[in-house]
Amino acid sequence: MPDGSIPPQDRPNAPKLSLHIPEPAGRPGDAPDFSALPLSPAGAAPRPAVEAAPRDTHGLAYDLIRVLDETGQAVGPWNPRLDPDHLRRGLQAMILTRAFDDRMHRAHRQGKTSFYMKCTGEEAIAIAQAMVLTREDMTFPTYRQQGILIARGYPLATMMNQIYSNASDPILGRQLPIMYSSKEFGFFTISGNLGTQYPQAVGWAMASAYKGDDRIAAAYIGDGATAEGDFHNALTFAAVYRAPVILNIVNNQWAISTFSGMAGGGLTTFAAKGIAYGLPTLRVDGNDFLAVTAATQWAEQRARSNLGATVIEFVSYRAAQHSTSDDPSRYRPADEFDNFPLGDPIARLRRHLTGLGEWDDARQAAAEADAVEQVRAAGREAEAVGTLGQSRPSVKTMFEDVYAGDDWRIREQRQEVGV
Amino acid sequence: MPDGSIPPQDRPNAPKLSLHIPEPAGRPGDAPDFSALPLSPAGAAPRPAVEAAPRDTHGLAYDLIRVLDETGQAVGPWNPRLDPDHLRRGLQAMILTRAFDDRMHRAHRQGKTSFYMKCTGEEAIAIAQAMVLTREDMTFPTYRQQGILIARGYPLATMMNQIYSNASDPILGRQLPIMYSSKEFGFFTISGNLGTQYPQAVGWAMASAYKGDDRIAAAYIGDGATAEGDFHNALTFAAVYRAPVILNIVNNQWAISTFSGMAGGGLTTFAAKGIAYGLPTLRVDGNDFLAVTAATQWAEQRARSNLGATVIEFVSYRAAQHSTSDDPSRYRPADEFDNFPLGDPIARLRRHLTGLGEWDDARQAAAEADAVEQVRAAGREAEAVGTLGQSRPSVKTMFEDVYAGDDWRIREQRQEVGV
Amino acid sequence: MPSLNMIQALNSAIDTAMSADPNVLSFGQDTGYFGGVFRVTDGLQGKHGLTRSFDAPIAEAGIVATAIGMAVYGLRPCVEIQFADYIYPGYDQLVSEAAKIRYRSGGEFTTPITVRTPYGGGIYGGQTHSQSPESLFTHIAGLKTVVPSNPYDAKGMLLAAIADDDPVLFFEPKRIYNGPFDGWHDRPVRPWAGHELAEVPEGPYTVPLGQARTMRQGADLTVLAYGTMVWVSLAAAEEAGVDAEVIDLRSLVPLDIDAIVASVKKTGRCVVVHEAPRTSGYGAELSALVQERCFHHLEAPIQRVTGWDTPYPHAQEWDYFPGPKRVAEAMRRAMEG
Amino acid sequence: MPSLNMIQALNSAIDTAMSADPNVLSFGQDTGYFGGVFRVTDGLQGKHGLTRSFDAPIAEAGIVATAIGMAVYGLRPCVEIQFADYIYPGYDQLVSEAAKIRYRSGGEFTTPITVRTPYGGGIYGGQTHSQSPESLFTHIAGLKTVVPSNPYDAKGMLLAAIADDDPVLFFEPKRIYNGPFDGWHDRPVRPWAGHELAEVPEGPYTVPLGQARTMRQGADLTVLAYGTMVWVSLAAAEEAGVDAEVIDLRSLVPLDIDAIVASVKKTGRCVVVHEAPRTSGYGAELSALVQERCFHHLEAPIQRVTGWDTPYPHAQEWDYFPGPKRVAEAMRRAMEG
Ligand SMILES: Cc1ncc(C[n+]2csc(CCOP(=O)(O)OP(=O)(O)O)c2C)c(N)n1
Ligand SMILES: Cc1ncc(C[n+]2csc(CCOP(=O)(O)OP(=O)(O)O)c2C)c(N)n1
Ligand SMILES: [Mg+2]
Ligand SMILES: [Mg+2]
Repeated sequence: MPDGSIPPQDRPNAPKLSLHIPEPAGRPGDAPDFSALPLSPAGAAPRPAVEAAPRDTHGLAYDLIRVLDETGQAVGPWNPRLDPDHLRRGLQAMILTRAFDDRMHRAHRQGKTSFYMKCTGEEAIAIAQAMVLTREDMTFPTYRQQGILIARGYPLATMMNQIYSNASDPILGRQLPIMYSSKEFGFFTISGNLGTQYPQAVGWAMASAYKGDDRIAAAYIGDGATAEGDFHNALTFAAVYRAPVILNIVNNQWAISTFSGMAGGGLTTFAAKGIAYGLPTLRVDGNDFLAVTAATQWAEQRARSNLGATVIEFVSYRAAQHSTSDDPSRYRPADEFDNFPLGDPIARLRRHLTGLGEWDDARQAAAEADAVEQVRAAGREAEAVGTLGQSRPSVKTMFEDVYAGDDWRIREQRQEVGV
Repeated sequence: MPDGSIPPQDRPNAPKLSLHIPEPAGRPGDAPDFSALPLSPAGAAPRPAVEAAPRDTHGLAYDLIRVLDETGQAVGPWNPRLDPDHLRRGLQAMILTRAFDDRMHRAHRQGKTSFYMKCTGEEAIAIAQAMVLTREDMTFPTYRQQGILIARGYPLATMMNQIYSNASDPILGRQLPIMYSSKEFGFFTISGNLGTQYPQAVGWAMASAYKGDDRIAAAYIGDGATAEGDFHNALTFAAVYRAPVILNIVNNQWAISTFSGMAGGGLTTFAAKGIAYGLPTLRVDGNDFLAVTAATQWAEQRARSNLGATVIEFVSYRAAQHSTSDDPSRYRPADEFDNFPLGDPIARLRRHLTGLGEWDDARQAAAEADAVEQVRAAGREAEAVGTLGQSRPSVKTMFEDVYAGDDWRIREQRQEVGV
Repeated sequence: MPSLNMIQALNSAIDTAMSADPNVLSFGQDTGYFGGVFRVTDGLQGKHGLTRSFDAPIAEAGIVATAIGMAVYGLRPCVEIQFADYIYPGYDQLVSEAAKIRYRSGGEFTTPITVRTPYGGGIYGGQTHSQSPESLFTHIAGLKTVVPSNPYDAKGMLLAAIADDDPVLFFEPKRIYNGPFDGWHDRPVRPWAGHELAEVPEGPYTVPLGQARTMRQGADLTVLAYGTMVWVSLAAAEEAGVDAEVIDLRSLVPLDIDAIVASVKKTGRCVVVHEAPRTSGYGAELSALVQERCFHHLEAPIQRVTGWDTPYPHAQEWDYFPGPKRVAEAMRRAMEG
Repeated sequence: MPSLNMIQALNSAIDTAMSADPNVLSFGQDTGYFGGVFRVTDGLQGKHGLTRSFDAPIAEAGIVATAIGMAVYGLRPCVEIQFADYIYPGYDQLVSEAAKIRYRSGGEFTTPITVRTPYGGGIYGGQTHSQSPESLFTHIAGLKTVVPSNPYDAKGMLLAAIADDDPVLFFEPKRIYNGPFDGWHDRPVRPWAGHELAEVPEGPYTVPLGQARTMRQGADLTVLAYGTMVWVSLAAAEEAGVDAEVIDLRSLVPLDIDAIVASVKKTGRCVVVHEAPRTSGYGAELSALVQERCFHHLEAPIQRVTGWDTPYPHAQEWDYFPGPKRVAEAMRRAMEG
């Protein structure tokens, strides 16, 4: 059979290819530039019925659902009309989370722990979601959703015990600090491996549906980690089996030193990923407590009504360093957060509540002082048990929970250690 | 912090969830039903400029690019206006491929080989593409693109030697039948592992761009295998690094006994996957030689002009059993192929050429006879070397090519066998 | 008692588990309506319904991951990986997640999943339908790895695996699905019918994971084998005319170390047999354990008979597959050594 | 000659390879502008340009797969997996593809990739920043697996790996990036500066893969170690007061079997040390090989000192990490044996 193609020698003028490597808008020393980030004015994005066909939501993958406008007023069809109490509780949880982060970050510098990760600037996402979902719903968080535990009233001292790997650490010093786990609080054991929890959440939700339960799951993944195969698996299975799960993508613009464009963020939105699977998609201002709440309620209702999964991209910004091992001044403009067009979630909710006449500077100061005091009290409690190295679960526990039952290898090894 | 959610006891009327398991439109005994397959009339889909922004192509993920209409005429903006010679060569390659498949399928029944897989009904895809691309471009095929080798004039007897794992098998009896490999013919070694070749093709294309070459890559994947993480990896890397690669999805409706809905096909199109990555997307009638050619030319031009990757879904139908180990009468309606709305690619191209006055029944009969004769001659040649078990590469070769150089373990093991 | 082949025995195990426990479900590629490419799940969808036995997308990682999520919820999923050669995309979920969730959560979350997968050679499957990756799982603390060699054990061990509170890799030696193939590939193959180990009780019973079975008592040397190699080893003992004690390990992790040590201390010689490539195969672990625990009883070096350190070939299948000749040869070496 | 730590030596190796061969390129998560979380690729983007040292999406499978495609084209990609604990998503591409492409294509297509990855414990990294998965690669025919233990070897072996025509897994013992940590975690840590193995030539040179290095001559027993455990073993020899011959394997596959056999035949005793869990760790293979080849020379059972068969803990790091005390203990056992 003849080959119908034109050999290279017959197309000498073919252009030379070149490899494209995407780069962020700015590096250290440059001015922050968010002009490539698609935004919408508050109130502009339409709100489809919860029963809408997924395809009818796909425009929302390119819009940005926002409720709080520049002046702090709640506007548009996504306004969740929350009562001031709910808002205040949300604000307090955010303030407390930030105070906790600050304290533990300092604790790392003081040598009390080996590692810490803050969620500064991203507090609204975990906290608003936790306040929509019930504690019986299972969340499958990354390391940046400590706000879920805090919103659900998990003891701060227990979080610190985990961070200190001390004798009261509920997970017995087995994991890196901040890798919390609490079945009671609907908080799945955090994995150090990115993305793995995402399809697990889908399986959990499938199981809930299989059992005729009414509980749903919520999963979290960072912009960077959407590139993992597990992300794809999660969305495929969620769509095919119509799993009652909320698939959250927390786009905080950075993955350690790598900008979100390296995961494809510059080419389209992360919310648009959902389109590939025929899933409904929302793109939401993640620093707008009201917008996060409204989008979560929409997705939650879909899931609970057996309509299956929703993909939500929360647009936010990682204000702090990636972790205590990181130094962002080496790879991004110093003042990006100050210039981030979606601002700070705490400041924005505070302004909104203040505008409603439900908050003022004195209450803010009191809330901040109260948060610091709560954290301090928890710190005293945890440090009384001990910080890293001063106190730890018994060495014997290292050999437990590998299997449900006994294993002669582990028994012998334990005996070798003499514990 | 208080938990703001409604506990289950306070929502006793919450609906019970249930698990959804998708099912195909028909099972054995049912009438074939393709009503869920989105179709467009020939000529209806618009043809964006090759330079179009990816987003401007996304509507095409839901249309179906077709050129040949019901009467066999070429219509619409995607008409590639091929000269009759090209069309005749394409038709002959398709006829030859089908004859080859039939012969080798019989050879399996005769015990001459352990395994065989046909591409019946899907010939147009591989062959039309191979005739657009050059032999220097690298294809990364699945086991259903034997048409590429045949269109490029690879010796049929060599294919058979591989199928027979005989002493003349160019890959030394190391792989399952039909897992061809030919660097010279731009045909990457087929893997038994689904999907793995897809991101490899992207890497190859990145390398071509890195070197300032002008060669591009083309990769193939089945509808079922799009669910693998490797599919996601391929599209992410292709989009991010703007790799000059054509990412073909061959949607032949089935993955062994599993209908395409289990990979998400019922919820949206496979072409829509590309939208998630901001890649341009085309959905094409895979049984329309002209449409396949036109879409491939469009994607090829994009790739060669440094505009990056294109995702193309080819809608087709797997007319034969999955492989010689399979029996489709156990899981799908018997006469689906006869009722497939996009017909048979050979019949359709034949009708078109006949309509142009460039083909007739006599030429068809002659082409068929010629194909059978070519296959027979190749069969004689290959069988003279030997069929499976009668002839094989020396046992010594089993120990070669594990590494480039010598390895004492393998040397000792070879000596243990005494070869 | 009915005589079942291994496929029927496995089918009966899943059926029995599903009948007894509504939390047991089965899924995998082509395992639903069609009943699996090897027919192990045949009829289960019809009997137990669409949501309890269904097809899965072609994404091994997704299958394992969703099974983990289900297990965390409280179910006991039994999933199929179509061929063990295709388990690697799911490797991360098994190694990083299933194996570690109990540990890392302080025992709060657990993952009682069973991952069934046909493995091994002898079917002219070429390099992607013949692999034996079991040792790659034995290295992972938190996973159990088991391999039945006959219908009776297949059912009893699969029921034990599904009931087990830990993740279990259940490797099915596909070459002996239909009969106890002994590696003499040019001789007629016996079916299971009539074999005493094919007498499979209809109801529930378990074969505890971690107990080896002595297939043949012997005084000369100890053979450690599993899967198809059990039958090959028995044939080899005959071929070599050696009074071998052939131990079917059945479970690699947990391993029945006591049975092994007792036998080797008795015989003073040991041959380890598996299909997987030699380097870092499970035979290495067995050899290390035996020499650690029976050093002063050993009269000859422990012999390993294994697949070669090459990919699994197609044309040269019978030169790669460790057959009775090679095992017999090793027995003779062990007797001399 | 400048004194470099391992990070600088590795950086110099990649820089040297990129300078010499335009087909060499480097990519991985955070390896471009930032230069890698351990700074191994620091400065390479600035020096060699954006297309030769760049960041990758967080998809280990994609990184390995695209590297394979590039290698098939004719390049020599050197990629980084940020932590060895995260290599598993790329395991399928390494095992099913990189390892087998040469073989399955009859030698026509080849995959000369180098996969660098920091591994091992001792940095309070918890279970996902401390693992030692090397043995999982040694089982795979077609892959090479190497582990340097000092700056000189790091550079020479990385240059050899990049020049190698086969896929090479290059495990970097991150605990000794900055100094030859000997496991005495409560004593001050020495930096590499001034160490004779930190004298790293500026230009190109290679340390051939497959050659062990005897770090200490000795008559009493042979220690087989690699990575951080080389330094731990040297400290242990001192601690135990045993005249140990400490062999740094450097390369696990290909293995310098001759050096091992010669030493064990001389000493008659052997201790194998690694950080990975014991069961099916590479120590099993080493133990099996030694007893197969030195059976009649062995005066005591081969001892394995390894990580425990548990996940890697955080709080109990120093009870898990095989330190000089445990190695010394094993040496004493081997001497008594
Ligand atoms: C499988 C895997 N690969 C790599 C890493 C190393 N790593 C830890 S966090 C991180 C960046 C994650 O970025 P993103 O997903 O955007 O989440 P963010 O940290 O911004 O919340 C990387 C690469 C890992 N933990 N797991
Ligand atoms: C990783 C992997 N998983 C499973 C299989 C088994 N398998 C072989 S072909 C096939 C179906 C593939 O369907 P599709 O991708 O639609 O391609 P088609 O056969 O229809 O051309 C399956 C599941 C495999 N080869 N590789
Ligand atoms: Mg991020
Ligand atoms: Mg298909």
